Amino acid sequence: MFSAPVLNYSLLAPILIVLGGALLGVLVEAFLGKAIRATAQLAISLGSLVLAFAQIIRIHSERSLTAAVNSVAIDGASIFFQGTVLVLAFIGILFIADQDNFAAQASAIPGSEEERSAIETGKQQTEIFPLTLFAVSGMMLFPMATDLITLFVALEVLSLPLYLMAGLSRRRRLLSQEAALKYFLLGAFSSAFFLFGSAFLYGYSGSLSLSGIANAITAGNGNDIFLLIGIAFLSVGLLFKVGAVPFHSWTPDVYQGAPTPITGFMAACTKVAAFGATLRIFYVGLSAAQWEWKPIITTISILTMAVGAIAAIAQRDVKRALAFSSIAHAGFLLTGVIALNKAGLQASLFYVVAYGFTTLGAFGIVTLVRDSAGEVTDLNRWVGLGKKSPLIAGTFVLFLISFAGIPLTSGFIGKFSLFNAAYESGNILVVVVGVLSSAVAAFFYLRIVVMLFFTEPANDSVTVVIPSVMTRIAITVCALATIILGVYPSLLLNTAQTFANFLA
Amino acid sequence: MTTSSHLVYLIALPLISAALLLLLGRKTDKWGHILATLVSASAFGIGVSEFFAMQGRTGDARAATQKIFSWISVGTFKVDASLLLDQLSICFVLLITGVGTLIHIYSIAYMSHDHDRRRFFAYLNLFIAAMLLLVLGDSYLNLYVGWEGVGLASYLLIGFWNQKPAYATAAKKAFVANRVGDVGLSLAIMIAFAQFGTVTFAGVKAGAPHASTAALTAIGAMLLLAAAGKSAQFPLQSWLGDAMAGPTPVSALIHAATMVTAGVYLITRSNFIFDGSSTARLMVVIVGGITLIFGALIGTAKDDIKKALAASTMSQIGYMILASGLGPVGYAIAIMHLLTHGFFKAGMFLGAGSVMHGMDDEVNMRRYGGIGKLMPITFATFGLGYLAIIGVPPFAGFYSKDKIIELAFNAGGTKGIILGGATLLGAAITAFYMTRLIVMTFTGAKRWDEKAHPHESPILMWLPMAVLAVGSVATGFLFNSGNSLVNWLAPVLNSRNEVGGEELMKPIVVSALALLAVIIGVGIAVGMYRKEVPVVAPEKVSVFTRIVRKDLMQDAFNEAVLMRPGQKLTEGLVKTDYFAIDGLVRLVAGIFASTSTALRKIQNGYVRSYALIMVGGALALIATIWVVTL
Amino acid sequence: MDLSNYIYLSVILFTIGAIGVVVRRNAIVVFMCIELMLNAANLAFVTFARINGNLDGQVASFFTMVVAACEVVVGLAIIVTIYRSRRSASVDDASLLKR
Amino acid sequence: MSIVTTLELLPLLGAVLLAVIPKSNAELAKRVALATSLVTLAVAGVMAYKFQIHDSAMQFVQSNKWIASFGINYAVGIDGIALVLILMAVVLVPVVILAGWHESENGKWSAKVFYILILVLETMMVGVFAATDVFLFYVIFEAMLIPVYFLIGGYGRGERAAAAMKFLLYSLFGGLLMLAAIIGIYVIAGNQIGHTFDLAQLSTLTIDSSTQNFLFLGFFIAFAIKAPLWPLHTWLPTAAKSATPGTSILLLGVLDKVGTYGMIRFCIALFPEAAKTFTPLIIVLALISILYGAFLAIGQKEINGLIAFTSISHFGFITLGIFAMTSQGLSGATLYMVNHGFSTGALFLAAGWMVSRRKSSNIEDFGGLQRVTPVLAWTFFLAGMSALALPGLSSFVSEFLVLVGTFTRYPIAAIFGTTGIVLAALYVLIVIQKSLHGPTTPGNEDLKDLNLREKISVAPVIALLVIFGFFPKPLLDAINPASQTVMTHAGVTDPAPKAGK
Repeated sequence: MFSAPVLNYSLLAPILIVLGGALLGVLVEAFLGKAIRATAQLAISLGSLVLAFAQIIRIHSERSLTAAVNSVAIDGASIFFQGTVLVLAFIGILFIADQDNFAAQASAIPGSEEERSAIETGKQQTEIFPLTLFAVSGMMLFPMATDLITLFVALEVLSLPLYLMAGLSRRRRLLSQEAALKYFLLGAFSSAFFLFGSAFLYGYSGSLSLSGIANAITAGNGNDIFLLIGIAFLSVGLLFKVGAVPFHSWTPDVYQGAPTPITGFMAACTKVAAFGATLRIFYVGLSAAQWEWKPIITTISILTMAVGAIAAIAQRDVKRALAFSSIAHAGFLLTGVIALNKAGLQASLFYVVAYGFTTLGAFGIVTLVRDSAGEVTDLNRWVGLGKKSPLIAGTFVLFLISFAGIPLTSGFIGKFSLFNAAYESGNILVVVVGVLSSAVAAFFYLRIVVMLFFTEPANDSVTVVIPSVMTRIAITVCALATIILGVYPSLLLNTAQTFANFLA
Repeated sequence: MTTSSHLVYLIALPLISAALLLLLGRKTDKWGHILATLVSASAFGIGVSEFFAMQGRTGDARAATQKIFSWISVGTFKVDASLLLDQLSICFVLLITGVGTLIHIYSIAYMSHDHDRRRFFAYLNLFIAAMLLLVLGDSYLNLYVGWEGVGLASYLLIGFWNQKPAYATAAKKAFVANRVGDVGLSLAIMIAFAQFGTVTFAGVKAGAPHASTAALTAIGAMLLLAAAGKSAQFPLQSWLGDAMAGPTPVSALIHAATMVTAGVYLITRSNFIFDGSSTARLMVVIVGGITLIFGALIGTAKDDIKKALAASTMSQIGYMILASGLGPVGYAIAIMHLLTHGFFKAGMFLGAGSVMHGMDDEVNMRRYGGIGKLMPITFATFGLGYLAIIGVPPFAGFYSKDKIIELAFNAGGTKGIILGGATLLGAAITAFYMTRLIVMTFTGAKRWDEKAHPHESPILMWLPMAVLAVGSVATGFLFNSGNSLVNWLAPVLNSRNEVGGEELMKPIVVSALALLAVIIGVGIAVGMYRKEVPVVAPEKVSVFTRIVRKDLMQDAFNEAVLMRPGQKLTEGLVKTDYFAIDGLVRLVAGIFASTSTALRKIQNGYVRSYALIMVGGALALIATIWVVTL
Repeated sequence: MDLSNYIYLSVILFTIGAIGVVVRRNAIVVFMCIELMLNAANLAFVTFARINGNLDGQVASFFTMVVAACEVVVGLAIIVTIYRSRRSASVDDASLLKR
Repeated sequence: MSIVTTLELLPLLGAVLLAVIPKSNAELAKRVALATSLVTLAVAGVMAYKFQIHDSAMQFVQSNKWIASFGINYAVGIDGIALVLILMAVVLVPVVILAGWHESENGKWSAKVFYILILVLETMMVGVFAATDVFLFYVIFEAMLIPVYFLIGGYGRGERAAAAMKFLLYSLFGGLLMLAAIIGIYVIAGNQIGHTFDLAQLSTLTIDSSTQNFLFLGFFIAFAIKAPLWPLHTWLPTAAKSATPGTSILLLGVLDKVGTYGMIRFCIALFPEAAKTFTPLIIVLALISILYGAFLAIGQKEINGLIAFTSISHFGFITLGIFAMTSQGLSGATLYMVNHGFSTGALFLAAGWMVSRRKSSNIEDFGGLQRVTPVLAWTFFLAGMSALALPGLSSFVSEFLVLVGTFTRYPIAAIFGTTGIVLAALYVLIVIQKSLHGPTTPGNEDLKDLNLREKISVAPVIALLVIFGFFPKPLLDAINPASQTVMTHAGVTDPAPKAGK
C-alpha cells in the first residue's frame, strides 16, 4: 500500500547541491591536511553556493507542488527566498573566511595549553564551513516547506548548526559558549512550542499540509480550541526565530556573544528564511483564520517596532545595538505579514533583500574595528573613528542611514513599500506607529554618527584593521546594494513583483 | 488733470545726490555739501516754476500728475508709483524746498567743524526727497513710503551723533513712536482698500460718500493715530523733546517746519474722510486741543532753549490739528498756520542754533543772558519770529492763529466755548514762555562763564535767518489778503470762503481777546524774569512746576505703562520658551531614554527569565486569541 | 476510553516541561524538560492521528524523535563544552551576557 | 531634457568635479565651487528668460519613469512660485560661497567636503521646488537633511553636534508623519484613479473630510516644523546659533521656505477642504508666531539667535498670508519668501562678519561699530531696515500685501499682525543701537572693515532688496498667475470692496 516517493531532483537541485557541498566539507575536514584545508573548504562552500544559485536561475520560472511528495512548493516566493539566502550566504561566507575570528579547536578548554598549541601550530579546524552550508540548506528548505513536518525539520536543520556556530568564537570564548548555550536552550524551547502547535493544528484539521489546514479552516468544522492553541504555539516558534517581542530576549545576548561574522550571517539569512516560512504559513495556511491571529500579530508587530527602537537608544555595545535594530526591523517586516496582500508579499521580498545586505555590511564593518585583544564592540571606544578612518566610518554611517530609512537608501524604499502595503490593507495604526518608531530609532542611529564624527577621539588603541580582500569585496557589495536599491529600486522591485506569489 | 513729465525730478534729484554722497563716501567730503545745497536749490527752482505753471492753468487743469511706473499689482490691489501736484501739495513743495534750501545753506557754516558734514548733507537730501514724495504721492501707499522715508531720515539725523548713547536712544525713541503711528496708517490703508478697492486719493475720495460712517470713522481714527505719531500729538508726543538731540538745523527743518507737520497734511489731504464722520472730527479736535495746552505747559518750564522751542512746536501743531478738525475751512486755516509757523519757527530754531554756535553749544538758557547786544542780527531775526508766534499783529502768526481761535469759538455751543477757551489759554501761555525765552536769552545780565565768547554768526548762517524773518513778517498778511490761500486751496479742500459756523462773537472781539491773552502772558513773563535769573534751576518749587519740568510725566507714564511691562513680558516669554516649550521636547526625549534604560534592565542575562518571558508571551497570545475569537 | 484524556495528558506534560525549563538551574535537567515537551507533542500527534484516523500524526512523531536525537547530540556537545570551561552546568552561572 | 533638470545636474557635476580634486588644494575647491554656482545662476537666468510669464500652467515639464511598480516618476516642472524660489536659491548659493570664503576652514573636514555638501544641497534645493511628483518631492525633502546635518555638525560652532541632531530629529519626525500621509493619499489614489504620485492628478481626488483632515495634518505638521511655526520652532534658534553663516542662510533662507512652499503646493492644493477647516487654528498659530518670535527676538542676547527669532516672526507672516487665501495674501506670502531669503541672508552675512571679527556672538560685545567699520555697519543697518520692512525695501511690499490680503478676509487677524511692525522696529533698532551706536566698546577699536570680496558678495543682495522694493513687478507678474491657479483650485475668490459705487 505504500508507494515509493517520487522526487523531482531537477527542481530540488539547488538545495541538494548545498547539502552535497556540506557533506563534502565534512569529508574534507576529516581527511585533508591542514595546509590546504581552509582553502578547499572555502572553495567548496562558495562553489556549491554558486552552483546552487545557477540552478535557481535555471528553474526560476518552474512552478510545482509535487517536487517532493507535496511537502515542498516550487513557486515564486520560495525561489526568490532561496536565491536571496544563497546570495546573502555567499557574502556571509566571505566574512567567515577570515579565520582569525574562530576558535582553532572548539573542543579545547579556553586558555588551555591545548588551545594555545593549536593556534601556534595553525591546527585551525574549519568545521565552520560545512556547518554554514547545513544551515543554508535548512534556510532554503524552510520557506519552501508546505507541511508542518518539513517545516519542523527545516527549522531544526537551520537552527542546530547555528547553535554550534554561535559558540566558535576565538576570543571571549566564555561569552561565545554562553551565547551558544542560551541560543540552544531557548531555541529548542521555542521549537517545542512550534511542534506542539503543529500537533494541535494537525489535530484540528487532520492534515499536516498547509493547504489541508486552510481547507479545514474554510470548512470550519473542527475544534476551534485546537486551532487556537495551534496558531498560538506555532506563532511562538516562528516569532522566536524572527526575534519578535516578547520572544526576542535571546537576540541581544546571542548577537553579542557569537563571532561577529556568524552574527551577521544569522541576522541576515535567518530572518530571510524565517520570514519566508512565516509568510507562507500565514498567507497560505492560516489566511482564512486571519480574524483570529491578525490582532495579536498586529499588537506584536507594534510592540516589536517600539521596543526595538526604544531599547536600542540605551545600548553601549554596538552588536547589542544592532541586535535591537534587527528586532525593530522584524517588527517592520511583520507589517508585511499583517498586510496579507500581494503588495505585502512583494514589499517583504524587497525588504528582506535590502535589510540582508545592509545588516551584513554593518556587521562586516564591526569585524574591522579592533584592538590588541580583538574586536572592540564598546560604542564609547568607537568615538572619533571618523577621524581615524573616514571611509570605514562613512560606510557604516551609510548602513545606519539605511536602517533609519532615509531616502535614497534601500531601507527607505523597503519601509515605504511595507507601510504602503499595510495601509492598503487598512492597518493604518501600524503605519503610524511604524513611522513614529523609525523616528525614535533615527535618534539612536544619529547618536552613533555623532560619536563617529562629531566627538573628539579618545586616543586609545582602537584601530581599524586593513580588511582582507574578501571582506573588502563583501562590504563594497553591501554598500553598493544599499545605495543602488535606494536610488533605482525598480531593479529589484520588479523582480519581487514577478516572484511575489505562493502556490497553494 | 494735467500730466506733467518732470515732477519726478523733484524727488529724483535729491535722492540721487543722497545716494552719491553715501556711496562715494569720503571722496565727496570736499564738495558734498555744495552738491546737496545746489540740488535742494534746483528742487526749489522746479517747485517755483511748477507753481507759476499752475497759476497759468485754471480749474481742474491746475492739478498735475505723473505716472512713473506701475509699482504693485496683485489682483485688484493696484498701486502705481505716480505723483500728484495740486494746490495743496505745491504749498508744501515750496515750503520744503524753500526752507530746506535755506537750512542747507545755514548748515554749510553750522556743520563746518564736523568731519561727517558730508554724511549730514546726504541725510538732509534724503529727507528732502522723502518729504517731497510724502506730499506728492497720489495714493496713501506712496504717501506711506515718503512717510517712513522721512521717519528714517529723522532717525538718522537725530542719531547723527549717535556715539552719545543718549542721542542714539532719542533716535530710537522717535522711530518707535512713529512706528506706533504707522500702525494707524497701515490699518487706515487696509480699511480703505477693503472698503473702496483702491488706495489712491482720487479713488477714495470718489468712494467716500458711499461708505458707511462707521468705516469712515475707523479710517479717520487710524489716520489721526498716524498723524499723532508723526506730529508729536497726544498721546505719542513724548519723542519730540528728545529729538532735539539732532543738530539744530535738523530741528529747524524736520522737527519744526516740515516733517512734524506731515500729520496735518495727512488729515487735510484726507478731508473727504473726515467730512464724512463728525466723530472722527471730534477726535481730531480733542487731540489737537489737549496737545496745544500740553505742549505750551511743557514750554513754560524748559531751560534748554531747543526743548522749549520743541515744546512750542508741539503746541503750535496742536493748533493746526485742532483747526483741521473744525470743518472745511479749518483745513485751509490749518495749512495757513502750518506755513506761517514753518517760517517763524524755523527762523527761531536757526536763531537758537546761532546762539549755541556762539556759546559753544551751550543750550541752557540760565547760562545765557544779555546776548542780544553781542548778536544783534540773531536777536533781530529771532525777535521777529517771536512777535510772529505770539500773534502780534500784523505779524504772520497773528493772522493764522487768530483765525483758529475764531474757528474754535464758532464751533458752537459748549464745544465752542471750551475750544475757544483752550486756544485763548494756549495763546496766553505761548506768549508767556516765548517771552521768558527771549528775556532769559537776549536781555538781562550775562550769566555765562568766561570761556564762552558770544559772537555774531557768519553770513551763511544769518542770511537764511534773515530770509525766514522776512517770511515770518510778511506771509500772514500775504495769505490772508482776500483769503488768497483759502481760495487757492478750495478745489482740494472744498473749503468755503467765509469762516463757517454761527458766529459766537464778532471776529474783532476775538482778536481783542487774543491780544489781551498775549499781553497778559507777556506781562507775567517779563515780571518774573526781568529780575535776576538763578544759574541753576531752583529746587524749592511747587509740585506743579516739578511735574511740568518732568514734561507732565509723559516719559514716566510710558515707562510704567509700556516699557516695564514689555520687558517683563519679554523675559517671561524667553523663560517660557526654554522651560515650557523646549522643556516639553526635552521631557519627551527623557521619557524615551529612561524607558530604554528600563528595557535594558529587563535583559538580565538569565536564560530562565528569558524562558519565563517567552512562556508569559505564549500565554498572552492564547489569551488574546481567546478574547478575539469569543 | 475517551481519547481526549490523552490530549489533556500531553498538555499537562508540556506544561510540566515548560515549568521545568523555567525553574530548574542545571542545564541537563532544563534540556530534559525540553525533551519532555517534545514528547508531549509526540503524544498529541499520535493521539490526534488516532482521532483523525490517518497515519500522518504517527509519521510526524517518528520525525520528531529523529530530530530530537540530533538535538540531543548538539545540545550535549554545547553543554559539555560549557561545563569543561567553567566547571558548572548551572544555567544561572552562564549570565555574563546581559544589558 | 528639461532645463530644470540641467539646473539640477550642474551643481551635482561640480560636486563630482570637487570630489576628484586633491583635498589639500582648498583654494581650487573654492574656485570650482564658486564657478559652478555662477554657471548654475546663469542657466537659471536663461530659464527665467524663457519662462512664459502669463502661462499659469507648469512649464519646462519633464517626466521619466523612476519606480514603475509604484507609479513613481522623476517629474519636474515649475510655475511662477517655484520659479522665483529657485531663482532665490541659486542667487544665494554663490553669495554664500563668496561671502564665507574662509568659513570652510575651521571645520572638522577639508574645505572640499564643505563645498561638495553645499553643491549637493543646491541640486536638492532646485529639485525640491521643481518636483511635481509627490514621492520625488518627499525623497528630496528628506535627503536634504543629510547635507545640512553634516554642514552644521561638521563646520558649525559651539554645541554643533547637539544642534545638528535636534534639527535632524525635528525634521525627520515631521517628514515621517508626512510619509504616512503620502502613503495614505497614494492608496486613495490607487482606489480612485490608479496608483500615481502625480501632483496634478492627486489634486483631483475626492477624499472624505475626516481622512482629508488627517492627511492634511500629516503634511502640515511636517511643513510647520520646517518653516517653524509656534510651538514647533525650538530647533531653529539652536541650529542658527551653531551653524556657519552660510549654512544658516541656506537653512533659513531656502530650506525653511520648503515648508511654506509646501503649504501652498501640497496642503492647499491636495486638501482644500481640510485647509479651510484648519485655517482658523493656523491663523492663530501664525499670529502667535509673529508676536512671540518678535518678543523673543527682543529678548535675545546672542545675535544669531535674534535673527532666528525674527525669522520665526516672519514665517508667521508668510503663513498668515498663505492661509488668508486671497490673491494679495498668497502672492504677498510668496514674494515674502523671496524677500526674506535675501534680507535674512544679508543679516546673517553681516552678523557672521561681525562675529568672525569680534570672535564673539554676544550682542553686548559689539558697540560703536559704525565708527570702526562703517561699511559693515551700513550693511547690517540696511539688512535690519529690510527686516523691519521699511517702505522702499522689498520686504515692505510683501509684508504689506500679506497684511492687506489678510485684512480683506480676517480684519482682526490683520490688526494683530500689524502690531507686529512696532515690535519689529524694536528688535531691529535695539540691536542696531547696541552694536553699531554708542561709544566703541573696548576690544573693537581695530576691527577690520569689509574687504573687497565681502563687499562684492553682499552688494547684489542689498541691490536686490532695494530694486525689488521699488520694482517688484517682475516677481509679482511671475507669481500672480500661479497664486490665481491655487485660489481657483481651492475654490476661493477675493472679497469685493464693501462700499460699492
